[in-house]
Order: sequence, then C-alpha cells, then structure tokens
Amino acid sequence: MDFSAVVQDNINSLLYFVPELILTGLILLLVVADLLLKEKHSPWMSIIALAGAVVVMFSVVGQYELGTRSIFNNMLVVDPFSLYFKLLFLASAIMVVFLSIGSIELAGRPVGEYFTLLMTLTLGMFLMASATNMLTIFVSIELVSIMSFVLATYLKTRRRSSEAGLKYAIYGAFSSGLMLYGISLLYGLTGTLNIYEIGEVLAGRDSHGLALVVSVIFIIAGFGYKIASVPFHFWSPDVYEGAPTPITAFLSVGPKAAGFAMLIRFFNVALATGGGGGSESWSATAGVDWPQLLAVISAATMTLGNLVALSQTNIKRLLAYSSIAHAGYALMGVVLLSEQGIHATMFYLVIYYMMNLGAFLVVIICQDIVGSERIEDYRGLAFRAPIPALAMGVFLFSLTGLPPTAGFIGKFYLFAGVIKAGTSFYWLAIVGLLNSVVALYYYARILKAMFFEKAGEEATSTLPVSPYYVTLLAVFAVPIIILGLYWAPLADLAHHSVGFLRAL
Amino acid sequence: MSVGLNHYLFLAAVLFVLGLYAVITKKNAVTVLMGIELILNAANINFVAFSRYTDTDMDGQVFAIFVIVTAAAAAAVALAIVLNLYERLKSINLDEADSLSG
Amino acid sequence: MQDIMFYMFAALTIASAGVMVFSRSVIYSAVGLLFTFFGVAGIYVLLAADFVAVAQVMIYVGGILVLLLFGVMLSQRVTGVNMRTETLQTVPAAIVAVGVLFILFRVISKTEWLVKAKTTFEPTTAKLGTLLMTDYLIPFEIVSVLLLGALIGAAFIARKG
Amino acid sequence: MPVLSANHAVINALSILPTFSETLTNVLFMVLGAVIITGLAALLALVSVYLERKVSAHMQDRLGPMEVNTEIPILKNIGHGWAQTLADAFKLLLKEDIVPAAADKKLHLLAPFIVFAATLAAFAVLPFGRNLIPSDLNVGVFYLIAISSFVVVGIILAGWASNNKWSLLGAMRSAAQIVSFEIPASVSVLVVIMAVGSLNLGEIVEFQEGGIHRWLIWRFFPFNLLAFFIFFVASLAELNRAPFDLPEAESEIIAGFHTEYSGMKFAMFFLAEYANMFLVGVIISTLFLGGWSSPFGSFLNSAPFQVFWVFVKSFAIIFVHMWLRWTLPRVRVDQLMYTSWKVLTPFAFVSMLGVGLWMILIQ
Repeated sequence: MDFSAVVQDNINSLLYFVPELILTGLILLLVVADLLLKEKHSPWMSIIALAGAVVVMFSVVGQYELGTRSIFNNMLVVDPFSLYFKLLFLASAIMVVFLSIGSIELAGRPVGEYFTLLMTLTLGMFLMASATNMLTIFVSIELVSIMSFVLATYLKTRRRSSEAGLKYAIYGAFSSGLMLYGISLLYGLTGTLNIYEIGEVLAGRDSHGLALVVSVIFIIAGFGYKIASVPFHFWSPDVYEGAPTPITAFLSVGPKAAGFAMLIRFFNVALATGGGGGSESWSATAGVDWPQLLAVISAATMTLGNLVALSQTNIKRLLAYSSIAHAGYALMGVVLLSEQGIHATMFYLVIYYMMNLGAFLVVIICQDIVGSERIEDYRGLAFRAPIPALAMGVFLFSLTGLPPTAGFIGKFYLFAGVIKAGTSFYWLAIVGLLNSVVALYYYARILKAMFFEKAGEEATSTLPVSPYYVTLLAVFAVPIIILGLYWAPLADLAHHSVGFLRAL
Repeated sequence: MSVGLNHYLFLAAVLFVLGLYAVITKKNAVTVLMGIELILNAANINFVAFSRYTDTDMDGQVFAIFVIVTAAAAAAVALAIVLNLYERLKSINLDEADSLSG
Repeated sequence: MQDIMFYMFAALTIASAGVMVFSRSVIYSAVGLLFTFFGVAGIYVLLAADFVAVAQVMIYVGGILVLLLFGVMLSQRVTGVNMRTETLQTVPAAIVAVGVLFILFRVISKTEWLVKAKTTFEPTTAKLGTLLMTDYLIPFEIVSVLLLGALIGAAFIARKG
Repeated sequence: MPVLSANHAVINALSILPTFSETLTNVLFMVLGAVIITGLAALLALVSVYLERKVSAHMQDRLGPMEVNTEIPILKNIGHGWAQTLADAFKLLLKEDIVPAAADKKLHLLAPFIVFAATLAAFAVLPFGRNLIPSDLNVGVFYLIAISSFVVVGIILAGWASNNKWSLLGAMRSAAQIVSFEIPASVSVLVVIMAVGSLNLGEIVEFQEGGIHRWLIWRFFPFNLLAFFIFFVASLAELNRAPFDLPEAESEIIAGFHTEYSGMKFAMFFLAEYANMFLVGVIISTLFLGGWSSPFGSFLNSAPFQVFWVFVKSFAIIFVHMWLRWTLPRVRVDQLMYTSWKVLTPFAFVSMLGVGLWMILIQ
C-alpha cells in the first residue's frame, strides 16, 4: 500500500473506532476532572466514569450496524466477536465502579487515579479483543498488565497489597518477556506480524519443525498469564488475596475474558485453517498440535485450581483458586476447533462474569458487616444476614454448575461441545466432570458454614445490609436464575458473535 | 565463516537463557527485573536481526522500539512498587514477601 | 571488519550479561547490565538499525538502568551493608537453562529462515518515522495512552501517604 | 564508522601500502581519530579551566593566577600566569591516588572512566566544519542526548563506590538533576529537529547557512528563541554549574560525588566537566547559532573560518556560563525542581506546539 492509501485507511477507520475514542476522551476527562476537583474523594469521579462507560456502551451497540471490517491497516478488527467481548468488558467495568463505591477498603483513598486507571484498563481490554497484529496484541497486553499492577497495589499502605502488586508485576513482566521471544521467532519464521498473513504463510507450508512449536509455547506463556492457566497461574492467588476486593473481582473477570478473546482469535486465525461459515473443515496448522496442548493445559488448570481450593480458609483465596479452575473449564471450548466450542466458551464467560462478580460482592459486603475474609467467620451468616447468604447460595450453586442456575447451562454447553468434538477429547470431558464433583465439595463447605453452623457466642446479632447492596445482589442473582431457566437470548447473541473475521 | 543471521540468533539465545537463569535463581526483586530486561533484549536482537536479514522490511525494528518503550513503562511501575514495598518491609527479597501464602 | 566488530560486541554482551547474572552484588549486576545494554546497542548498529541502537542507549541506559540504580540505592541502607543477592535453586535452574539453550540452538540451526541478501546500509530514521505515523499509527497511540497510565500509576504508588 | 575526514590524506597514504589490509587501516584510522579527539578534549578543557580562573578573577575584581610561567623565550613574555593550568594538571597527575578503605575499589576506578569515555564519545559527532565531522551520524542529535545518560550512570556509581554519605547524596542529587533537566532540553532539541527535518548535525547547520538572519534562534519567532533559552538553562543545570551547582554545594555535602576522589581519577572528572562545557557550547551553537556557518553569509565561510566560527560561538557560550556562575547565588533544591518541571518543561512544550502549528499553517 502506498503512503496516501495508508493515511486514507487510517482516516476511514476512525468511524469504526468511535467507542475507543470516546473511552480515551473519558480517560483524559477523568485526569482533568481529578485536577480540577478539590476534594480527594469527590463522588463526581465515579459519576463521570459511569456516565462515560454508559455512553461507550451505546456506541459499541451502534457498531453492530457498521458490519465487519479490518481497520487501521489491519492492526485491529471490528467484528461481532470483538463487540460481544467489549460489551462484557463494559459490563464488568460498570459493575466494578458500583462495587468500588461501597467498598470500605477503598474508603478514604484518593479516587482520581483509581477511576482513571480503571478506564485505561478497560481501553486496553477493548484493544486486546480486536487486535489482529502481533504488535497490537503485545502493546494492548502490556497496557492491561501495567494498569493491573498499579490497581493491585492500590492499597499501597497495606503490606499485602504491596506484595500482591510486586508479584503481579514480576510475573507479568517475565511472561511478557517469554511471549516476546516467541513472537520474535514466529516473526522470523513467517516474515510478518499480521496474524492473517501468519496463518496464510503457515498453511502454505508442510513442516516447520521445532521452531514453530517452541515459539507457540512461548506465546502461550503470555496468554496463559492473562487467563491464569497452569503453569502461569502462580501470581493469581496472591494477587487476588492482596488486591482491593473490587479490583480482585475485576481482574478475575475482565482481563481474563480479554485473554480468552485474544487466545481464541490468535489460535483460530494464525494457527488454524478453514472454519469459515461452518461448512469448511477446520484444522490446526500442521506441525503443532495446539488443541491437544491446550487441552492438557485446560485439564491441569481445572484440576490444580480445584484441588488447592479444597484446603483454603480465606474466602478471597478460595475464590482465586476457583477462578483458576473456571479458566480451565472455559478453555475446554477453545480447543475443539468448532464453532460450538467457541460459542460455549463465550457463553460461559458471561455467566462466569455474573456469578463470580456476585460472589465477590458478597465478600465485599461481609468485609463490611462481618469484618473478616475467613470462612470460619461466615458461620451462621444465614441467620444474621439472610439476604447476602441467600445470594451467595445462588452464586455458589451456579459456580458449581447445579441446575436451575445459569452456571449449569454454561457447563452443559461446554460439555456438549466437548462430547460432540469426537473421541479424542472424551478424556477432557471426564476430567471436567470429576473436577465439578471436587468443586461441589468446597463450595458446599461455605454453604454449610453459612447455613448449618452456629456462629460464636459473641456474634448473634443481626447484621444490617444497606439497600444499595441488596439492589446490587439482586442485579447479579436474579439474572442467574432467569438465565438458568430461559437462556436462549444470550445463547443466540453468543452464537451470532462467533463469526469473527477469518481472512483478509 | 562470515557472520550471518544465525550468529545473531545464537547471541540472542544465550542472552535469553542467561536472563531466564537470573529470573529463576535471584531472590532480590531488582535483580529479577534485570534478568527480565535481558530476556527483552534477546527478543529485540531477534527482531532487529530478522528485520535485516529476511525479507520483512522494517517491521522488526518498529517492534523493537515499541518493546523498548513498554519495557521502560513497566520498569518504572515495577520499581515504584518495589520501593513502596520496601517502605513496608525494609526488604525487597521476594521470599520475604510471604504474608500471602497457602 | 564487520565480523570482528560482531565478535567484539557479542563477547562484550555475553561477558557482561554473565557478570550481571552471576555476580552476588546488586550494584555489580547493574554495572554488568550497563555494558550488556551497550553491547546490544553495538549489535544493533551492525544490523543497520542506528535509530534503534540510539533508542536502546537512551531508554535502557538513561531510563531503566538509572531507575534500577535509584531503586537499589533507595532500598538499601546508605551504608551499603545489605547488598548481597542470594541465589536459590542454582542446580535445577542451571539444568533448565542448559536444556532451553540446547533446544533454542537446535531450533536456530535446523530452521531455514527466509534469508535474503541485503547489504545496503540505508538511513532508517525517516522511514521509521513514516511507519509510525502511517502503518503503526494505532500501536503508537496505544503506547502513548500506556505511558500516560504508567506515569499516573507510578507517581501514585511512589507518592508518600 | 568514526572517520576523521580531515585525515583522509593520511588514510589514503596508508591504504596504498600493500602490507596494510583494509581492516588494519580502518583500525589504525579509528585509533588515530580517538587519539585526536582525546587530545582535543583535554586541550580544550585546559583552556577552559584557565579561562574560568581569569574570568572569575575579573568578575570579582582580583588578579587571578599571575605567577606560573616558563623559561621558554617566546612564551615567557605572555605572562598572566598562562602556565597555571599546566601546573595544575601536572599536580593532579602526580598526586597520590587515595582510595578510601571502605570503598568499592573496582567501581571507584570504573566510575571516572565511564564519565570521561562518555564525554569523549560525544565529541565524535561534533561538526567543526562542513567536511570536519569526525563521525557524520544520521542520528547525531539523538546520539548526543543518549550518550549523556552514561554520564549519569558514571556519577551514580562514583557516589556509590565511595561509600560515603556525602558522595552518595551528591551523586543522587546530581543524577536527579541531570535526568530532570534532560526533559526540557530534549524537547527544545525536538523543536530544532522539527524545524530542520533531520537528526543529522551537519544538515542542521547547512539549514542555517547564509548569514545571521538564517540562524534557527530567529526562526518561528518567538518559539525558537524560547527553545534556545530553555536549552541554555537546562544545559547549565545538566553541567551542574552555578546557579544549579547543588550537587557540589560545599556547605551541605562537601564536594558531592567526587568528594573521595583524588589524583588522576579526580583529574578525569575535572577534565570531563570542562570538556562537557565545551561540548555544550558546540551543541548550542550548532542547534541555534548556525554552527560553523559565518554570520555574514558566504563571506569568511571557507573551511578554516568554519572551525574559527565554531570556536568563537562556543567560547562565547562558555563565557556566558562563567559569567552566570560568578554572579548568581545558588538556588535551593525545591527551586531547582520547580524550575525544571513547572517552568522549563511546560514552556518547552509550548515552544514545540508553536513551531508545529506554525509549520502546519504555513504549508
């Protein structure tokens, strides 16, 4: 492409980039507002952030009319797949703003930087979902990672939060270093950074030897870090425990989903052929059997997450391991090389968003009313604060995957996909089922503490829960039940969003 | 034998492995960061070498510049966190940051 | 001539990286890193990437290394007693490292890279500038947001109280 | 490849000899260039030191060095203690080299070498005339900014290795100061780069040839003038010179990072400091004052005069530096940081924006 055509393409692309532009404007507005507002804890910051996020959400919905297109010289793409994830990111950002407003951990801390960084992180996730060039992939991962480091350290006067930030930063920098080395090998192998061209070059040749395998393994390190899969999960329990709880909730949903979006796009475009429209046969690039590799990672991730969760006494840490396990479940759909698998993963991620954020909301409420994160302090909660306990019941049922909750439907889709994919993945379905049984045990332990155990003598009074929290709990819990009974709209949306741009 | 692409790649591989070794063995957070910088430099040598020796135009050089810039940003944030932790702990050894475990 | 220069810079890079890795003092590691960065910059010059070489010196030496040194000095007592960095798991780490090195060497020597003879030594600056403003406009803008965020974040964390 | 164009004749002569391979010639040539640059830097530093003594003496109405002289017939009559600097140099070189017992010996030795080598390396790209650029890099300006970062590392190491609180504090102050002022300085250099459209120092000078009215300092009035002023102040601070000589504030931290240095190693810091002064003089005159080009257009613009103009302009800048040093009081640390971050940096950006908008509007 010659010079003026490139510039013209950049200008034409702006229309497709409106949500990101608004989001960038919002970030700058927050910076300026933070300077102008004299108070450190002005409620205006959260109002601006919320209003901005809602505006961005409308513009994302508006993008559906523009259709699928590759923009900015194939750096990014706008397609239903990325829009689906962008809506999910915005939903989690908005809910996290709500969680943050009530959180007592964050009370008394400056809010200016907090919302600015939160929105910058959201922008990074937007870009992750639509990146189609190794450079944009790398840069947007870095954007998300660096913002996450800072947010995890936000309670900087607290030792645990500082440690969480340090571990997060070190592991993050290390895994992005590994990923870069992998990208550099892939670049030398294919001579391009564009994932479509990488896919074409790799499909055009029969054998790539060890080089492709090594570079893919290094690249998986980067993705694995973002979705916290084994063996790149080390950071996540520490970070989830140490970070402020609203941020923990956000990290366990947003960047994880963004990592999945990127993982799905990268593997299915750069390292697979066919698959367009569902009629063509869909296969992994010769020389690297990444479906089986990811399947092993998926099985290891869910098993390790569940087994270690069994022995946890801190609820945040337990949820951290449970979220590792859920990354393993969601990964099951990615490896199948079928639209059904990807559809199941996308569907599951939305349900996971609701049940996981809901569970963290209960943790935040309990920090407020009970003042503890230990499971043993949750004893008898059902009698002292019935509404949060009941909601927690719904969330944990859903996390386990029991009917009639949305979690059951999500898991059903995943397992159905795995079974349909053929005999080579049966073992994965069996591992997944066994894991669900293990998970049932530790989720039930929390429920048992809340509903069937008596609290200590000193704690028998009923605990007041503000109407604000009750509303928020309803916002999460009610849809989980409804989706458990009538899931067709969301499943349809996910189904329509599977079609991402496959070739230039 | 005259110096070609493979020489540069070998150099980068050695640098990468040295960085990996440092990351695994060092306890001090600052030294671990240094090891990570070695890994990033190794990747950058690869990028620039491919950009020179293969038919790929300048993409590799552009990528290297982006890596350098993001590395600076990440190092700044990581060091701010290290100093903050030092304020709490009076130590920056990773295994003394152990209040989170289980 | 080019070959001799390559071996000189390569030796400098690896030797000083070795100092960085195997030294037990953080400051010596930092000095090792200084010469590693310098050696890598020399390698870039040999690869006809003059702008990248200078950017390497400016950002790695002038930015990251100075930051690291400040970090070391502010986090160690001024008397400089506690300057040792202990090492853990040296034997398994060495085994892993040698294994990875072996695999990488095999990868490099077995793969047929798309080598193309290119001998001209063209100036790169203007071309890089044009690329950043055209093809790579979006990553360039993302990085500027990233730098803004990192600036805000680092300032927030480093601030007292 | 660092190649002193002036010595092309020598090189050609060497390369004719059949016994010399091309490689050997190149190496020889590089060594020769390095020796010449080192000699030049040392000589300029000596001259600057002498000038400083005399300028300060005149500013404060006293005589300065008058006694040191030689018996060599012609030179004997110059007087004014012209050999004082030479005597100083000999004294420094012959002095005992004291290394504190608690110091880190290796780093204590390495630090002055890093500072000195970085300064010399910067000399390699200075344009002394149209065909007198030792190494005509495409990224010359950028190289100059980058190489100065080695100086920062050297200073920090010096402060660290001395194992002395004053040294360390002085080094930290010095490094923080240099790093802070590098930002406005770099941005004002960007203004010049934008105007010229090249990072090559030679091309920057060629852009300004044709008389005093074409110098960049007058272009895009007043934005370039502003950039010039910012760069000048920032360079003062980067040189750690008064009124920004806090790193060496005797009453607070003795002599800063070189408190524990003596003899040859101190001489290296000392030489580097004065060589840096000359360096900054050449950089300012290249970026803003037309470099080697004559202020009268093509009049007096032949090769020897080009060198002459570079020296005249640079020493004029150095003179202003000295003048400021001996008339202004030292600023406080907070004032220093305020100057850099809240005055110079914003104005540097204003200047850059101004030039950018100007260029867009004119097109």
